[in-house]
Amino acid sequence: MKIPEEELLAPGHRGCAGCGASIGVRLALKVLGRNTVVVCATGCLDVMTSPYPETAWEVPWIHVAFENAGAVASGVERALKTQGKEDVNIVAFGGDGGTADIGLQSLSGAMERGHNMTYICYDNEAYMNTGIQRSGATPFGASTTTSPAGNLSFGEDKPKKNMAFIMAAHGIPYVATASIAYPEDFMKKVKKAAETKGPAYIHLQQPCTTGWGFKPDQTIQLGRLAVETGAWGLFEIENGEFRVTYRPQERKQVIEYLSAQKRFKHLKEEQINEIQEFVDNQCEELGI
Amino acid sequence: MIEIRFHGRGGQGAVTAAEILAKAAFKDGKYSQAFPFFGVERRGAPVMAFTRIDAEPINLRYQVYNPDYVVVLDDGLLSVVDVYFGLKENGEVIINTHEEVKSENHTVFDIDATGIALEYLGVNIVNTIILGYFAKRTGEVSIESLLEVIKETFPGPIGEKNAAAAQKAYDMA
Amino acid sequence: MAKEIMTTNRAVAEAVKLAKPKVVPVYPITPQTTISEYLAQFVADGDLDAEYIRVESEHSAISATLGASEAGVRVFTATSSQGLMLMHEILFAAAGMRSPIVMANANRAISAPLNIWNDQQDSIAQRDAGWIQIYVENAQEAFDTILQSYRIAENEEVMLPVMVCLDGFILTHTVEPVDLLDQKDVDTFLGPYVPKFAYLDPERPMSLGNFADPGYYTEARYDMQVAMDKSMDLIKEVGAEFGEKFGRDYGLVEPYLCEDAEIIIIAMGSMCSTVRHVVDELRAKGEKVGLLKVRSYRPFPFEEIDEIVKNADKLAVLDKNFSFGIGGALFADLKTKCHKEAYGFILGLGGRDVIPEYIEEAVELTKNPVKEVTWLGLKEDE
Amino acid sequence: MVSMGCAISEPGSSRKNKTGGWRTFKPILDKDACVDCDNCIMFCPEGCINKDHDIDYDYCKGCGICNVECPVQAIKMEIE
Repeated sequence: MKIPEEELLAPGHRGCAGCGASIGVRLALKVLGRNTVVVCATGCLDVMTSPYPETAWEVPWIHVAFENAGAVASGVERALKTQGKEDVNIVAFGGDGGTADIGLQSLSGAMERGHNMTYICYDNEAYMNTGIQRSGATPFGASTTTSPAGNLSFGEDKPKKNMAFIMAAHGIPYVATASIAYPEDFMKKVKKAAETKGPAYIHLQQPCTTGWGFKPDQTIQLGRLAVETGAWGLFEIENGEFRVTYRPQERKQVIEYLSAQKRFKHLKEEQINEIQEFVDNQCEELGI
Repeated sequence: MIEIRFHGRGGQGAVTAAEILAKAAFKDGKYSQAFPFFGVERRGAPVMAFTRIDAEPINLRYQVYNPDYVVVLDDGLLSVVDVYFGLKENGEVIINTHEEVKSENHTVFDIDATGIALEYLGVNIVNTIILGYFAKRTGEVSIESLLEVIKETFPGPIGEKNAAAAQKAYDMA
Repeated sequence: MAKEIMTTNRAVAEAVKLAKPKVVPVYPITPQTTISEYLAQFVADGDLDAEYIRVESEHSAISATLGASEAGVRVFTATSSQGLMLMHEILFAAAGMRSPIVMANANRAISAPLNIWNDQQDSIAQRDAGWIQIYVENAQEAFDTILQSYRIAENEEVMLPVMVCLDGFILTHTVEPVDLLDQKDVDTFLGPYVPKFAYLDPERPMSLGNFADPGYYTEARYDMQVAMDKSMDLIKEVGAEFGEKFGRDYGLVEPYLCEDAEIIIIAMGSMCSTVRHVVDELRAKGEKVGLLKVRSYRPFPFEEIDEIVKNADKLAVLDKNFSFGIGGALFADLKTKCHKEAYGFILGLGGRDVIPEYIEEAVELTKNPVKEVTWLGLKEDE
Repeated sequence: MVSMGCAISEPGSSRKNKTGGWRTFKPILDKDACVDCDNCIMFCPEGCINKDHDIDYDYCKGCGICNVECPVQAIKMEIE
C-alpha cells in the first residue's frame, strides 16, 4: 500500500509526547485526503488540536459537544448532500467515552439511519482528557481514577464493552477493529470504510502513554503487544461477513502486555489468569 | 359571538367536528376558532372540543365555559359528563341518540346519527352527520360550506359518503 | 395572498416550507408533533425540497441541525418542553457557534409532575442560551415570525439562532384564520442563505467549534452580547419591512391602549389576546387599563418598555413561568431596570386556563396590592 | 474581538505553536544506516518527519517512538 505523504494533521498540536490518538488521526487522514470533513466529539483530540486561534486541522473540522458527534455528522452529511457534495468523506472521531458511553445513542441513531459516514472510535480505554476515569471501554482489571485498585478492589471489575459487535448489530455495511500499531491494516480499513456507501464504523485501539502508564516511546510497542497477545483482535465485518485480518503467528501470554503498563501493575496471579482465560476464550470465538 | 362545545369519546371525531365547523363558518365569511380540550385520554375516554364563530376577529384564548350550543356525539356520555354545564339559558343541545332525551332547563334535539352513520358509512362515526343536523337546526353555518369542508377534510369516496350522510341529517332536521 | 384556516402548527409548517430550509432534523413531542408531521408530509410529497432527518432524540435534533447549519445551509427544527430541556446544552453551542438556526418551540410545562399542557417554563429556562426568543400571540403571528426570524438570524451583524415560542395547544392545536404568503414574495423577502463566516467546505477548510482559553472566551461571549444588542434594531426593521410589504408590522413590543393607561398589564404569548378582551371590557367600565405585549423577550426591550410605561402609575406583569425564590421571569427581568411600581402574577401553569377573571383579579390586586408576587387561581388546601 | 463563533479559517495554523521545546531527548538519524522502512514517518505523533527522513525539531517532542520503531537502530536519542 502506497502511503500518501501529505500530512493533514499539522504539527504544533498539544497532544502528549507519544500520543497514540494523533498517530491514528494522521494515518486516517492520509487515506481520506483533502476531500473530507471531520466531526469531532469532545475529548483529548478536540482539545489538543483546536485551541483558538490555531488549529491543527488541514481539512474542514467541526466540534460541538461530547455526546453528539454521530448527530452532528448526520446533519453535516445531509447538508453537503443538498449542495451536491456527496463525494466528500464525512468522518467522525470520538474517544471511547464519547463513543461507548455518552455518545452511544447519537452514534446508534446515525448508524441506524444509514448516513454515508465513517465513525472512528479512537479507544484509549478510559476518559483520558479528564484524567483517566473509567469508561465502558476500560478493560477488566485496569486501575483508573474512578475504578482504582485498593484494599478491596482490583480495579475495573467488568469486561470491556464490545462496541464493534454492537455496531455490527445495527446491520451497517462495514465494521472493523484496528490498531495504530498495524498501520497498513488500519489504513486499508479506513479506505474500505470511506468507499462504503452508507455508515461504517472502525474501532481503533490506541495506547495512551499517560493513561496506561508506559514510557512515551512505547506507544506502538504496546499496541503491538495487545494484538500479539490476543488482548485486542483485528477483524472486519463486511456486509455481515466476519473476517480476521491479522493472526499472530504464536500468541504471546497476556502477562507480557499487562506487565508493561502501570494500570495493571496491581494485579495478582489470580486476576491475570482470569484475564488470560478471558483472552483465550475471546480469541477462540474470533478465530484468532 | 356564538360558542359551541362538543362532547365525544376519544376516536369519535369530536375535535375534527369542531374544526370542520370552524372551517365551514370561515368559508361563510365569518371569523372562527376551534380547539380541543386536549387530554392524555385514549380511545374511548370522554373528550371535549370547542368552536367559536363571530363576525369580528376572535380574541379569546380560553375554553368555552358558557356555550350557546352543546353537541353530544354519544348519549352514553350523559351518565358520565354534565353536558349541560354552563350552557346559556336559551342554549340548545343536540344529542346523538335513538331515544328521546329531555331536559327541564334546556331545549334538546335528538338525532339518530348512529343510524345514519351505519347506513351511509358502515361505521359508527357521527361527527359529520351531527354537523349536518346542526347546520339546519341552528342556521349558524351553511350546508354548502359544511359539505365542501367535509369533502376537503376527507378526500375521495369517504368524503362523498360523509357529505351525503350530513345532507341526509340536514334534511331530517 | 390566500386567507386560510388552520392550526398554528400548520401555519408554522407552511412558513417553514416557504422559507425552504435544506435540512430539517426533528423529533416529535407533544404538542409540537404535528409540525414534524406536516414537514414530513411536505417532504414526502415533494412540496419541500429538504433532507428530513428522523433523529432519535431532541438532543440529536438540535445537534444535527447545528451540524447542517455549519455545513452552510438554511435549517429548521422544532421542539417542546422536555425536548427543549434535552437540547439545553446544544442551544448554548448553537448560539456560541453563531449558527442562524430557526426553531419553533411549542411552549409546554416541565416535569415533574408530568404535564403536557401549556406554560412557558421550558423556553424561559433557556433564556440565557444566547438565542433570540420571540413569543407569538396567534397563528398569524407565528407564521409571520418564522419568516422574519430567518432574516434576523442570518443577518451578518447578528448571526444568532432564533426561537419562536408558541403556546402549546392554546395556539398549536387551535384552528383559526391565517393569511399565507406567496412563494415569490417570501423568496424576495428572505433571499437565499449564503454563509459568510463559518462553513464546512473542503475547498476552504475551517475549524469550527474550537476550544478557547481564558484569553478569548470572554471576548467570544461579549461578541454575542453585541450581536444581541444589534438584533434589537433588526427585529424592528424586519418587522417594519414585513409590514410595508405584507400589511402586518411587528416590533419588539406591542402596546394596546397604553397611552393614557394608569395600569399597564405586561404579558407574553397567547394570553395577550384574552388580556386585550379584558382591557376592552374594563375600558368600557371607565378603567384606564392597557396591555403591553412583550414579543421579543431576548433581547429584552427595556427602552421600548420604559417609553411605553412612563406615564402609567402601576404595572401588572403576568408570567406563565416561575423562578423559584424570585417570581416570574418577565417580572424579575423588568424589575432590574424599570423602577415603576410593579406587581407580578403567576398564572396559566401546566395548562391552567387563563380566564378573564384572573386578569381582572391581577388588575384589582395591582390597585390594592397585598404582596409583590401573587399566584392567581391557586387552590388553597381542599 | 474574536472571529465569528471563534471559527478558525487558517488551516494547519497550529504550526505557529512550536512544540520542540517540550523535548528532553532528541532523536538523531544516521541516514547512512537508514533502510527507508518509513516506520519513523508512519508512527510519529507529530507528523514531523518528512519523506527524506528529516526530523523537524521545531515540533519534535522527543517521544522516542521513532527510535524504538526503527528496525536498524538508525535513530539515537541524545539528551538536549
